Formats: sequence, C-alpha cells, structure tokens
Amino acid sequence: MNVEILIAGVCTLGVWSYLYKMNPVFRVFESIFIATAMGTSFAFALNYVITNAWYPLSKGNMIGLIPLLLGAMCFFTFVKKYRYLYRIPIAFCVGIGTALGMRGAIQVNLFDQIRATITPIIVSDPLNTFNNIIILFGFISVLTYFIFTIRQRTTSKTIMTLSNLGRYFMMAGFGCEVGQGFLTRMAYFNGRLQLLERTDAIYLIPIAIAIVIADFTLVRQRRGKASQDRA
Amino acid sequence: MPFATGRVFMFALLSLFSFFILMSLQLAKKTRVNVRPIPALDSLHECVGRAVELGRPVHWTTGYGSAMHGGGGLLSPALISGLAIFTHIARLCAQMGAELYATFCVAELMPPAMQAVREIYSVEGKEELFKSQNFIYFSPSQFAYATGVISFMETQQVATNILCGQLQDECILLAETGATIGAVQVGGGGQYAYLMITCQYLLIGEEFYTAAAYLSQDQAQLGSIRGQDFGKITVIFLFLGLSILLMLGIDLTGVFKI
Amino acid sequence: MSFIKRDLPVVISFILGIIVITQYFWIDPTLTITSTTIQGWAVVIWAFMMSIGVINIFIRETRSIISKKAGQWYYSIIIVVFLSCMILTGIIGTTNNPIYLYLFNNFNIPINQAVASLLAFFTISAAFRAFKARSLEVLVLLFSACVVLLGNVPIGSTISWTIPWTRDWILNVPNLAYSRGINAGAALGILGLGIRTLLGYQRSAYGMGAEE
Amino acid sequence: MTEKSIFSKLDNIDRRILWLIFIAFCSIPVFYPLGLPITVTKPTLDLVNAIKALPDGSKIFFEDDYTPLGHQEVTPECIAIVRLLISKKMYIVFASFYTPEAALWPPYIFNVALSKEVEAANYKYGVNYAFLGFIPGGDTSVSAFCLKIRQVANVDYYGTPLDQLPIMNNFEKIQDFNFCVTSGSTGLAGMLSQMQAPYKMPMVILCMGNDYSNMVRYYQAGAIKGLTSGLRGAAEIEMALNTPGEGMSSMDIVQGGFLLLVTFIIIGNISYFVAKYRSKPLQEGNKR
Repeated sequence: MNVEILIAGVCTLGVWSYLYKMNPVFRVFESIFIATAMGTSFAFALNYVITNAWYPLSKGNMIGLIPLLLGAMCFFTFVKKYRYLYRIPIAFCVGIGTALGMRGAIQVNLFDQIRATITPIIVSDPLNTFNNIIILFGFISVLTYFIFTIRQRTTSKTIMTLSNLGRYFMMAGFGCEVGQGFLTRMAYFNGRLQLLERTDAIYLIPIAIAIVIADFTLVRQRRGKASQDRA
Repeated sequence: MPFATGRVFMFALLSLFSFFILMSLQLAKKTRVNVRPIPALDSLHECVGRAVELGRPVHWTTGYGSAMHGGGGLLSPALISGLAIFTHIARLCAQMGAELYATFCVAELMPPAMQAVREIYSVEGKEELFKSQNFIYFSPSQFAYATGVISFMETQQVATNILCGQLQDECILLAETGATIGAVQVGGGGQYAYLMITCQYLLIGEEFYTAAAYLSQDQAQLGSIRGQDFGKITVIFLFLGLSILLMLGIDLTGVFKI
Repeated sequence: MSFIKRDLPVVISFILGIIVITQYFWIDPTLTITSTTIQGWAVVIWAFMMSIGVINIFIRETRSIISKKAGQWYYSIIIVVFLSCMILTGIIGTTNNPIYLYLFNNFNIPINQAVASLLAFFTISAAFRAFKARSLEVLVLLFSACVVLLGNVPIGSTISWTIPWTRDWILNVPNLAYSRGINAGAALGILGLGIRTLLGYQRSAYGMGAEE
Repeated sequence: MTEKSIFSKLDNIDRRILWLIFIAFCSIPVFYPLGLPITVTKPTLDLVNAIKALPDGSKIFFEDDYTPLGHQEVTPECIAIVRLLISKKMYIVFASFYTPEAALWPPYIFNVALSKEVEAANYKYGVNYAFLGFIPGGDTSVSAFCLKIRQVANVDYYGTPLDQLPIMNNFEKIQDFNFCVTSGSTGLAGMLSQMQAPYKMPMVILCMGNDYSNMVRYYQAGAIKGLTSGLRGAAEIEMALNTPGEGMSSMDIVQGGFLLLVTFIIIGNISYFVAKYRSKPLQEGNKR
C-alpha cells in the first residue's frame, strides 16, 4: 500500500466533499492548498531575487542595486507618511506591462489577423467562396458591433443590422469555446477518477460515502426534531 | 537598416491608430462625443444598490491574470481595466454605504487597488468605512486562489459579484458559485461563454477595455473611444480594399512582410 | 511634492513604455539590453510584491487567530503553520529541501489536480441550469456548443459523418470570423487604454483614485 | 396550476443529483470498459509507425515537460508509448528542461503505472533506462545539452553521478541518440528550434489538446514524424497497437462525459420549454 497514493486519494475526496456542501474538511484542504501554493511561489520568488539580484550585487555589479531599491520601495505601502513612494515600483509594472500588452496586441491580435484574413474571396471551389464570404461578413459585423461613437439607432440601419449579425457570430464562437475546453476538463476529472477507482485509494471511497450518509441522516433528524419542537 | 524586418507596416499601423486616438483626445475637448450605452456598465449603480438593500457585501476580483504577464511582475491592460472598473465601484460603495471586498491573485495589483480605494473614501469623506482587511490576497496559484474565493463567497454570501479582469479556467468555478448563492454578477474579460450563461451583465472584448473611459465621463477620454472607432473603420476598409485588389490580381500583401 | 506624488509615476511609466515599444521595431543593441534589463527588474519587483502578499496573509490569519474569529481561526492556524513551514524550508534548502518537496508533491499537486477536476462538475451543472435557449442568440450558442462537443470525440463520427464535418466548419468559418473580429477590436481597445494610461489620463493603475 | 409538474421539478433540480449521476455514469467504464469506437487519425498512425520502424534496441531520448495539470492528459500517452518502447527493448533516457515538476512523471510511469511490464521485460534502472530529472535553463540548456550532455547534467534524478550509470556511457552528445520523443506543452517550441531544427533529430510529439492546432503545421511541413494529443491520442495509440490500456478506458470515460453533457443540455432545454409553455397561460391570466 502506497502512502503517497492514499494521501492523494484523501486530498481528492476532501476537495470533492465541497460538491456535497461547504464543510470543514474542504476548508482544511483549502487552507493547506493556499498555504502550500503561496509558500511555493514565495520560495521561488525569493530564490529568483537571490540569484538574479543579490549575487550580481555581491560580485560588485552596482546596477543590481536598482531593482532591490525599487523592490524595497514597495514596503512604503505600510508607512503612512511616505505612502506615495510605492507608486514608483508600480509605475515600472504599469509601464512595461502596458507597453508589452500594446505591442503584443498589435502584432498578434491585429496585424496577424488582418494578414490571415486577406484572401482572394472568389475562388474556383464554390464552398470555399461561400466560406470566404461568411468570414468576411463575420469579421466586419463583429467589428461593427464594437463601434461605439456613431449613434446606431438614428443614423444607419445597415450598421444596426451588421452589429446584430455580429452578436450571432460571437455566440457561435462562444459555443466553440465550451466545446473545445471541455476535453481538458474531462481529462482532469478522468485523472482523479482513475486515481480513486484504480489504485488503493478505492478503499477510501466507502469511508467517504459512509460519512456523507451519516451527515445526511443526522441533518435530517435534527431538522425533523426542530420541526416537531416548533409544532 | 536598423528597422526590424516584417515590422515596418505594423509600425505604420500602430502610428496611424495612435495618431487617431491622440487627435480625438485633443479634439474631444471642443466637440461632444456620444457613446452608445453599454448596459453592463450602466448597471453597476443598480448592482451596488441591491447589495445595500440586502445588507450583504460587494465583491470584486480579477481572476488569475494572463499566462504571459500574470507571474512576471507586470500589470497587463486587462488588469488595469479591471482596476478602473473597481475604483468606480469603490466610489459607488462609498457613496451608498455598501461593504466592499476585493480578492487578488496578482500580488502587484493589491497595493494600487488598496491605495486608490483609500483615496476615494477620503475624498468622499467616508474614511472610517475603509477597511484594509477587506483586501484579501490568496496566492498566485490559479486554483488555490479559486478555492479561496469560493469559500470566501460562500461564507460572506456576497450580493454583487464583479468578475472583471483576466479570468482563465477558474472562471466557471467563481461564476457558478456566485450564481448558486444568488449574487448579481457582472463579467468581463475571460471565458465569455461561461460568463455569458452565468452573469446577468457581460462586457465583451473591446467594451471591457473602454470601460474606464466610459465610466469616467471625461470628454477627453470619451474622445479616445472615437479614435478607436476610426481605427476599426480603417481596419475594415484596409481589409476590404486589399482583398478586392487581390481578387483583381494586384497582390499588395507583400507590405506585411516589409 | 505634488509632482513626486502625482506625476513622477506617470513620467516613469511613459519613458519605460516608449523604450519597450521602440525596442520591438528598432534594432539597436543598447536599446535591446536596456529593455531586457528593465524587464528583469520587473520580475524582482514582482518578488517583493509577493512578499507584501505574504505579509497580507500573515497579518490576516494571525489577527483571526488572536481574536479567535468564529469559524475561521482553526483554519488560520493551518495556513500559518504550513506557510511558515514551506517558506522556511524553501529558503534553507533552496527548493530542494526534502520537507519542502514532500509537502509540494504530496499536498499541493494532488489538491491542485482535484480542484481542477471540479471544473468538469461545474461545467455540467452550469450547462444544465443555465444553457436554456431563452433567445435565438443563445440557441445559436447551444447548437454550436453541442456540435463541437460531439465532434470532438470519436463517437460523433459514429453517429453521423455530418457531425465532425459541421464541427470543422463551425471552427474554421464562423469561429474564425468571431475570433479575428473580437481580437482586432480588443487590440484597438488595448491601444486606447495603453495610451490613456501612459499619458496619465487614467490613473487608477498607479493607485490614484480621485481625479483632480 | 399548484402542483409541480415533473418538468418544472427538473428545471430546478438540485445540482448534487446531477453530479451524482455524472460520477456514477463515468465510473462504469472504469470497471466495465465499454469499448466505444475510436478512429485512428493519420498523425497518430505515423507516430506509431515511425517508432515501430526503428530497430530493436535503439536509443531513445524522451523529453517530458508538463505541469501537474497536464499530467492527467499527457501521461496516458507517455505510458502507451513507453509500453511500446519496452516491448522493443529500447534504451530510454528521460529529461525535462522547462517545468520543474516534470521530473516526477518518469518515475511514476516506470514504478507505478508500468511496474508489471518493467518487471516482465527485466528492465533495470541505470542499464536500460535513466532519469536525468529537471535541467534548469530552458532553451539555452537544451542547446548546451545537445552539444555536450555532461555540460549541463552531471547527476541523475536520484543524485547519482552519471558516470556510475552504465547506460550513460553510450551518450556524449545528442547525435548518439537514434530518436527523440517530446511530450508536454511548455517546451515544444524550444525543443523544435533547439534540438530538431539544428540536428535534424527524428522527433515525434505527444502534446496537450490545446497545443494540437499549433503543432499540426510542423507535422504538415514534415519537421516531426508524428503527432498526437491528449487522452484521445493515448486511446488512438493503444488502438493502433492493439494493446488496450489506460488510454482507451479513459477515452470511454471522456466520451461518456461528453454524451452526458449534451444529454443534460437537451433535457434542460426540454424541461425549460415545457415548464415555460405550461406556465404561460397562468402568467397572462395574472396580467389581466
């Protein structure tokens, strides 16, 4: 009997107990999870600082001092008088994050999309021609949906129709999102189900079922008593 | 030539669109801009009002962040936009006296959110209502954060749940829990399909990124939305024009490779 | 003073933003080195922000232990114990410490997988409860969801060859149009948001809530 | 209409009942495999044939890079492939470059999932297979590894120096291997650019479901010999090799889940419409 597999089984059943209702067992595993996840990331972050900022500094590379100072400025959030100083490291996060976001959006979301959408619309295969026309209309109508400043009701009926059509394209896209994502979700579920039913962890299942049934009957009895008392 | 190959036309597009946006930022100070109503943003007042009526808290969260930027010390545009919606909610909460909670997965979002709300509360003269313990950080791990938020929402029985930011797979966990405890939900920026079916109000795509400008009701910022519209119209015509030219046998798609 | 408080952050982020964007288009060794260096600094800042998060957790949980907050303080003890244990062992053993690895492999990983498996349950119940064809729009959503679902598993092709064909068509035609349209729109939205943030029209990201 | 009809009851059903049905329905294939039909796609068939075509006793480099979440999706594929490799008496060396947790999976495959096959084939650690564990550094360490293995890896997963492992005496650089199997998601692009492209290593990829559309163009361009993704890929490999195992029963579970989800959507809609149709006259009556 493998202890680690049993622990994994207990963890799985503990988390799944949330499906029955919110209960202390789930809260315990949730607390362990938050603590271990936080600890892992924090240890990783600290080691990153030590290797990438502290070692260069101790070797005499003075430029390594800047990120450490900037990082230390974050702690001014706790000092009332100099609280505004934490904005400087934040400005780093905002500036770089926005710039990376902007250039990424232009490249991936706009430039590559336009480049891929431009095709000769009418081709020899009628089905492909039809598909190209649909893609063209879909692209334009979805973009029209996002036009905000031209007042749609009064000025133009075409824009109104196009933007309504755009919503239907969006709905079809949302449907694909559901269909495509579920495969991964089932894979997660399948992994846990296999763990519970294929390995030694299967002995835990009757215990779990017994606890749930006991709780269920106890709650029922208590409710019955309470209603009798009221009566 | 020090210009990166394959990026010249992209740079031209970027400059053109930036020019549109900057121009309309300037021009909007002179002429009024009418923006079509975005129901999800107009509903925020009513959502906070409902929380006050029920005497239960308002909750805001951004989700896990993006895979690329979430863990790298950077605030991506989606998170910044979520934060702008959050400051608007905070103002409404201060005015109407609702209890406001915020949960975080992205650590670098917490200090600005907390200080912005502190400022808003002091401007509204409700400094005594500001509680720093209402800003809860769980962990940078996606599902640890999700479990934390689930049990938080269940114990606090939040009345209004605002999921604006960058929600990934944890989206369905948060939104479905919110729906089962009967919260009014506003969703934006994430897996739209699940937000669509679980939330009462939904911000799709660009609606979400323009939320900050829309909520500010500042003429200059509203003007920048008009600049974005010019950009979209340009994209449509560029696309139509190049496609038609390609059909006529004139291949201009080479500009993308310069 | 007001400059340092209000405008200096905006100026800094504007300069950094320009550097990062220019580096993408203009090939210059010094610019590239500057850009990668400041991006490395951002990771160090992130690590410090993470420590603020840890402090937040410690303050919250110790407060709840001290005040014996009802229904919470025993969980707080678990969090504090496990978190201190992970951090101490993680620092001493530089993430190769056996205790750290044991906690990580036997608690974090299985619980993570178990929580991820909840996604399937929640999708099932949300689908039953909320996937109702209230309007024609939602009907379109439902149809495409069902077809793509069935087309994704081999059983779809056993039922009828049309199902995988329709799935491919939906994915390659309407879905493509949708994703291109929504992405192009979002790109312009991000551009506008970026310009407003870097120019300081919109300052909530710097932690300034009140407009002046 | 005061009494609740079955449909309006269905409309407001307790979600725990749905979940119970879901678990019960998906548990059936675990004990009684249904053998729902699976078609083998061409990339998967090519992958299996590429490995089958190798002579017995070839040297395989097996790279794995997936997180604990990917474990549930990719490990069945790896198990199916490793089973084939063991049956052909191949020498296998495992390493991972991009995800620290990935070092856990090879020991799991050999010591837990395939322990019977390993024993039957008389496979010994250090002689027939070795785990190098996690080698930090991403792309740079992959390219250094290809040039000279001992430059970046000196000890194995258990901390034993490589010189004490007999199998490792055969290997100095990446060209000493005959074939490469890459699995996971994070490292795919790096492995293709650092190992496949410069050294023209014959390579197959076992990826996660959402990487498939990105990787399929490398397959079409001929850079990789074969490609398969997710649980479906595991089932296809087992189908192609005619060795039913974890993959096929997993695919039964997954297909069951999909069918159940679609059925729930349909039942939910029927009950919604019936409930709406029945309550309509009442609402209109109220309005008047």
